[in-house]
Amino acid sequence: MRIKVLFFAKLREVFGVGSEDLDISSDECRVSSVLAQLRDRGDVWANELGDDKSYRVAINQEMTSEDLLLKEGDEVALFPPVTGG
Amino acid sequence: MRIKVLFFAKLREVFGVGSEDLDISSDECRVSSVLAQLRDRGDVWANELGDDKSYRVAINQEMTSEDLLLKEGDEVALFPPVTGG
Amino acid sequence: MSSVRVQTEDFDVSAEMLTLRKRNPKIGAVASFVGVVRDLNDGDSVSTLTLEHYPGMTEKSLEAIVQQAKERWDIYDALIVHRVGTMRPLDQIVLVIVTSAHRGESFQACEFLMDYLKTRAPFWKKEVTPEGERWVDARSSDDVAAKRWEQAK
Amino acid sequence: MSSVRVQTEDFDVSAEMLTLRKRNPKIGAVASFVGVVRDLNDGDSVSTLTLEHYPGMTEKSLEAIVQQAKERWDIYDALIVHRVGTMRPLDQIVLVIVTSAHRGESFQACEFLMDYLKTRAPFWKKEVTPEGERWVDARSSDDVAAKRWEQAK
Repeated sequence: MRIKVLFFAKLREVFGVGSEDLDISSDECRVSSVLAQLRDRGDVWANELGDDKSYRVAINQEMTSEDLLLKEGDEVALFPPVTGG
Repeated sequence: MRIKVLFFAKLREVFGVGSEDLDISSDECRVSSVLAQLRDRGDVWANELGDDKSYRVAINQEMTSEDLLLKEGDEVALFPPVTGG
Repeated sequence: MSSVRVQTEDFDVSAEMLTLRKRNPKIGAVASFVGVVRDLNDGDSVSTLTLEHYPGMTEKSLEAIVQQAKERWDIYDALIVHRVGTMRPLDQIVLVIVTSAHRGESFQACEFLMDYLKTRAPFWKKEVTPEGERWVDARSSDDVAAKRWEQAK
Repeated sequence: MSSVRVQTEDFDVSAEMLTLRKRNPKIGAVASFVGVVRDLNDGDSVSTLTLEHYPGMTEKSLEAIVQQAKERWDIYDALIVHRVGTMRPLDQIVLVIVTSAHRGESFQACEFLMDYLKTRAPFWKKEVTPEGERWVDARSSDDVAAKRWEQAK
């Protein structure tokens, strides 16, 4: 299963990428699976997505704090708390 | 003793006058004395300044609900509740 | 420059904001309010609205209200422009602008200024409707709105 | 016409107000807020501020916030214009305008829109100071401001 992952602001800068397609091996993929797979890359990934860090998750352009089930083609965005206005 | 009395909005229209100099005979003149003297004119004066009517009093351009003592040259204004803005 | 103006001419919100803002690069928030003549009041259509005021006392009372807002909130500046004379539906009547570093103070002070202006500044509205001319009655909801600020804080 | 816009260009408050107001002669109240770039943030001088956003989600989230305001208050219209790209101190960043018959609703909805926008719309600020570039931290006071609206009503 393939999903799209987007990074914004500080995460985009630190990871050096704004967007990537991610292949998920497991059949049941949740937000937590995506985060685990990204953390497994170690280095800045493990660091910035660590439990002590505050970042937000949006699925298909809607913020959520739930560990929702994802489906093929979903757009998952990871970003710092927003600071507009 | 002479004071200046001003009328605004509906009171100005009903009394047919915007401003007049008023001679007060008594030595101690309060707001209530001015009102009494005006009411004594009867007709619209007695009617519009009756106890059942709601109007505001300003002394020297400051609204007050107290029966203050007046002095020579004071400016007393009588007008309906304000409706600006 | 005075922070209150009573005038017959219309005003331009952008221009007034720019004048207030130019003075201070520490401003982060600009809250404003514009009161507009409605074509309907108390169920009747309004063709014109005439604003009468008490020259001298009007300016004094508006300045006193601005002073109170400045003492009460951490704001940089406040402006009140109030028109007098005859206006029509869609015309602007009154403008209040408040500047501050952060938005909470501007919002609060701006609403306070409108609530106090409505109950303390000597303006009176007369409207022309198909039924004829009539003086607009004061609203008890305006007294309630002004009273909030005495309890709060 | 959409009630939200994300753009790099500056905006004119008077022109935006006129566009909103022209549509409805029943409007008696226009409340607005303008956010401005400050020359000082967290003790450091700011030379430029760059706004990044999440195209698509930004517009959706702003439209959802406007929809909430319309459901919650008796207002006629609401407009949000938010700039992105690089700005300097004194530049306008964001504009919110709300129109209604009476002022209480406009004031409340306008403050609500700003509070929700600050915590829910995907914008991020990066500022350049003498110390170098840095991403602006979210403020807990903004979370508190947004939470008020969940309890109130």
